[in-house]
Amino acid sequence: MRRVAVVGVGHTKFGKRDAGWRDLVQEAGKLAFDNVDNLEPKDIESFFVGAAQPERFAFLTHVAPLAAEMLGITPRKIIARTELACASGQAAIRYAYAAIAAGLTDIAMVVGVEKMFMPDMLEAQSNMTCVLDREWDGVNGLSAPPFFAMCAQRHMYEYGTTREQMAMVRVKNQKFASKNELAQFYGKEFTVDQVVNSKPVSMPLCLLDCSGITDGGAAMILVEASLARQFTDTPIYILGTGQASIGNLINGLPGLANWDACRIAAEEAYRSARITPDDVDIAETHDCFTISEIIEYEELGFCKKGEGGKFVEEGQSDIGGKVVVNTRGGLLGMGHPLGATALSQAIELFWQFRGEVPKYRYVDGAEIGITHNLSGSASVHSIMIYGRG
Amino acid sequence: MRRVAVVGVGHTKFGKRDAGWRDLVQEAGKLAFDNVDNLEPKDIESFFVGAAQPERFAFLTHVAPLAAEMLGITPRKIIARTELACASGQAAIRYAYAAIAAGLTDIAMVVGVEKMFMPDMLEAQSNMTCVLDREWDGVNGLSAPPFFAMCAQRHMYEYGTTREQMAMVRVKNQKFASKNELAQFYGKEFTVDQVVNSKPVSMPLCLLDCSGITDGGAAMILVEASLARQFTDTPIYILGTGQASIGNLINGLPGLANWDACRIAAEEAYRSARITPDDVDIAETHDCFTISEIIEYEELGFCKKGEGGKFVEEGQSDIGGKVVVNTRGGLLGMGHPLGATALSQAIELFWQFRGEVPKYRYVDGAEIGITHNLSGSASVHSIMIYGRG
Amino acid sequence: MEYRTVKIPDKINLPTMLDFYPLQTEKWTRVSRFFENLKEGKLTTTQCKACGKLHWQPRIVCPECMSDDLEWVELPKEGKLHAFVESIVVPLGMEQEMPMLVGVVDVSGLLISTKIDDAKLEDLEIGMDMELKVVRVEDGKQERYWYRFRPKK
Amino acid sequence: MEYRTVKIPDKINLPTMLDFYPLQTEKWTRVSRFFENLKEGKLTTTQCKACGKLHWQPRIVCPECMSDDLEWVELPKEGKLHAFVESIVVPLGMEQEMPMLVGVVDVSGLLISTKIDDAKLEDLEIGMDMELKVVRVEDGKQERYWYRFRPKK
Ligand SMILES: [Zn+2]
Ligand SMILES: [Zn+2]
Repeated sequence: MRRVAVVGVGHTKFGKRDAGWRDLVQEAGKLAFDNVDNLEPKDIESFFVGAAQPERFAFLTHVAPLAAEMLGITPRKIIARTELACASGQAAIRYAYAAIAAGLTDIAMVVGVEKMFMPDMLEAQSNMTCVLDREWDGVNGLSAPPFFAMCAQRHMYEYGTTREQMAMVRVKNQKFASKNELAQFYGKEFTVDQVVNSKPVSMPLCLLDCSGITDGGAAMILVEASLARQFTDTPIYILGTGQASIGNLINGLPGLANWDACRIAAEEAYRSARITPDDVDIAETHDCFTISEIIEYEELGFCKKGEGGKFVEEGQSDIGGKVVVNTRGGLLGMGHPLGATALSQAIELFWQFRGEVPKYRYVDGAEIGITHNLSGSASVHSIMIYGRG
Repeated sequence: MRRVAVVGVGHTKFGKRDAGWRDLVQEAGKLAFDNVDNLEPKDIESFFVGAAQPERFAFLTHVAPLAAEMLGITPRKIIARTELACASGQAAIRYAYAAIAAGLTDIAMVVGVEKMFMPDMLEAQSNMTCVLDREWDGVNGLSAPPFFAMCAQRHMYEYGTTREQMAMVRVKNQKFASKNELAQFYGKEFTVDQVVNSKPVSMPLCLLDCSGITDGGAAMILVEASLARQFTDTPIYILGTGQASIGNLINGLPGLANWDACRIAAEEAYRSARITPDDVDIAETHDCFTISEIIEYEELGFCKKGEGGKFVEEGQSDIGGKVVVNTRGGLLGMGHPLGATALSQAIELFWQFRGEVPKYRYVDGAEIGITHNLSGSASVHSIMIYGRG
Repeated sequence: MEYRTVKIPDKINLPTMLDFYPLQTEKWTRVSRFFENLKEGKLTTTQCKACGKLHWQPRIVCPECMSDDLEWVELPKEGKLHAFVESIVVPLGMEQEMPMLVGVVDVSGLLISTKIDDAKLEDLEIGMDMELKVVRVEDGKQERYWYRFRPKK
Repeated sequence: MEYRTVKIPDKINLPTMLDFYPLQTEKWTRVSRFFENLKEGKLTTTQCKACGKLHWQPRIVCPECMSDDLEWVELPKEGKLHAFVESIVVPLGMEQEMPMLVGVVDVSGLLISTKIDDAKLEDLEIGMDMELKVVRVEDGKQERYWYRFRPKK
């Protein structure tokens, strides 16, 4: 299996953007080409787009060639778009990784993008309801916030996690986001009290426990490792990957507070990268809601099952802790443009490993990082491991 | 690069089905498991779904885990859905191929499915309009039939192709479909006169020049080649692949009658399989419209540019000709459930190589077959090459 | 400037792509039996005759053993509340139902999601007894049926 | 049986996911200038100041050289018909326009797709002169503008 390197990245401002789907693609793509030496659009052999629902949010489909055209790219090896709801971007990275590792292509671009703001936000909420099984769960009013609220309720019930511990996740991630100009919620810090007293959305989850509706785009250039130095002096590398899926409808899940698929995906990712959870210096996990990050600490092996609340309370996921989690600000602080999120996470690791993040969030000496996405009813967990060397 | 084998397949009846999206998945998946020895759903490590627009046609997304759940599959290596409009299924096969070839997984299932009939068919037509760039081409009333009608007009104008030659494509493919019980248009044969005099849809294309709106599903089981004999005595193999994309909006295309991306994809596919067009015994090409198959003969290298009309007229694409094209009946005769079509094409080759098709369409001694899909404004061409040995 | 005016619709029929309730007739689903039974007040599902697996949602193929020899069985009209939430996140067409109580009810070991009727948030607790309720869904063109649960009286 | 009735909407506003015409204001697109110019009767697009490439559709980044230093230029109001078709395939909201003439017009070497007004199929031939026409699109809530072509008088 050939090694795969990331040699350049581009990341748009996330938020409510006065821009359309194709504007976000152009912005992200240009930034990526500007970020790398000796590479033009015509050199891109393969092109992978991660996008969750352009069909509904933007009334566009066949979006991989649309995005390629916007960037002057004429792929002659592989082109496709991947969808895995909230993990669509990671599915695209994994496709590029597999194709390069196999020897099917040498030079690929991955673009992740989502335009989620619509003139009628009720329409956007309908779209988010079909992220669960629309016919048997969504029909009952279940979209992500009420679903994850029930996960929180069960985690509190089964493990004694507290409301305040959940709020601490937002406080930590917002601290990072507050100084990140690319973040949707740039320039704001929140206290535990502010989170707990924010507008109830799906109790116990309040507005500040939830990631936002967000517009954004991001792009990465991946190459076969031996070519990497042609494009940058400081590539980073994909070390391993894991993914698992159990069920989809609530009845098919292992549990609301036990995300077995996350544990299985993590074990496979660690195995394939030949590391253990203790080797992870920095993690970008899918904090779509505050409770998500707490359960993820547990299933990713950073702490014991049931002790995720204590983990954040003790500062183990903050700078100086056991593993620093979500230094870009997480989905909570950055916003969550579905197709772009996994790329944004990988880009944070790229910048961290290259020392290109501001000091306030720099994890000095970090060698190994993990990115994690869940999707749907937390039925699927997708993990990639990146390394500096 | 590891070799990849196909060891089992399942194919639902195509047509206007009294069944929903998830029914089609269950039917196709069961048939595939029934088709292979020693394999249960729990053995499937990786799961790839090809689906073009479940978001709009069926108000469902995150469909890969939905389909996995329907089939009792709990992937622990890779799961994702791919979209490439009319070529969505081939993108899924290619993802599985890349992942197995790379060594990321050993045993994968690919499911392709589309439910296209809706209570209000105007809604379905709106969906087909965003297969082109909805904001700059679709808005002008351009969906596939008028777009390909203009391709036909230009091909007639530039190369002298005749109306009758186009009709001959349907006559040939319908001859095959008429006896194929899985076909949407089973039990009917058409003459050139009937095609030319059928209802005008987008002149010069009449109703019988167009593939239908179709419901259908198909499934394939792919494994690393050294494992193949555990599951069947007669696996077939993926020999190569090619894909190219040029433009998307009409202004970005090389031409309406010249599909350069098809030629580039074919060259890459032949190169990777170490064959020439002359080695191809049987071809499943994307005859979404009669004109498409004529242009494809040319760009795939079966005849000279501009001589596609003559090629069908001389019987070179029929049994006994230079290369037998679309023995299952093509998209024209089988119908075209977007996500399932590429799998249906591959399944025809699987059955041909194993001698499992009825005599009327059997290509005796065929060793090498090609499947081809176009998508969108014929901007993208996707090709895979399969072999008996 | 003078322009020709092109009119596009301001209102349209609720499109299928924004209609949450499943299509229920034989023409659109192979589990139409579920909806026919629901109309009779019965919550039913499929069970595999080959391996005994009880399914939720109803299937046409058993995900456990790939058999298609399934039978329809009626579920109890009662269950226990497994989780619940009051949600103000409301998609297009459910605006009138705000705030909405949503939960998961354990019926014979199946975890069935549901809207919760005839209750306030403070009435609910994990483990409480719930009972089935069938509602008729009307959109001005067709009648469909769906299930909900409410606290057991 | 008695059922509680749940009403869902029979009619809704035309949703964005079924509205073919682009969102045109600054809030929704970075090429809103195109639509402002169109309202003035001008068909415009972007041209790259770095490499000279003339774009269609208008861009914010040049696909040829990745420069974002672009300028707006007006295209001629005339072009030559490159291809055309009469179509009866009509998506939701275009029913009144059946049968519809659609074509591609070569304007300064750009191949621009368009509906064709003020003509019958038999009036059209490849290579004929066409001229720009601007239409106002009304949906009862907002006014938008779009272009069409017609045979040159
Ligand atoms: Zn069974
Ligand atoms: Zn330029």
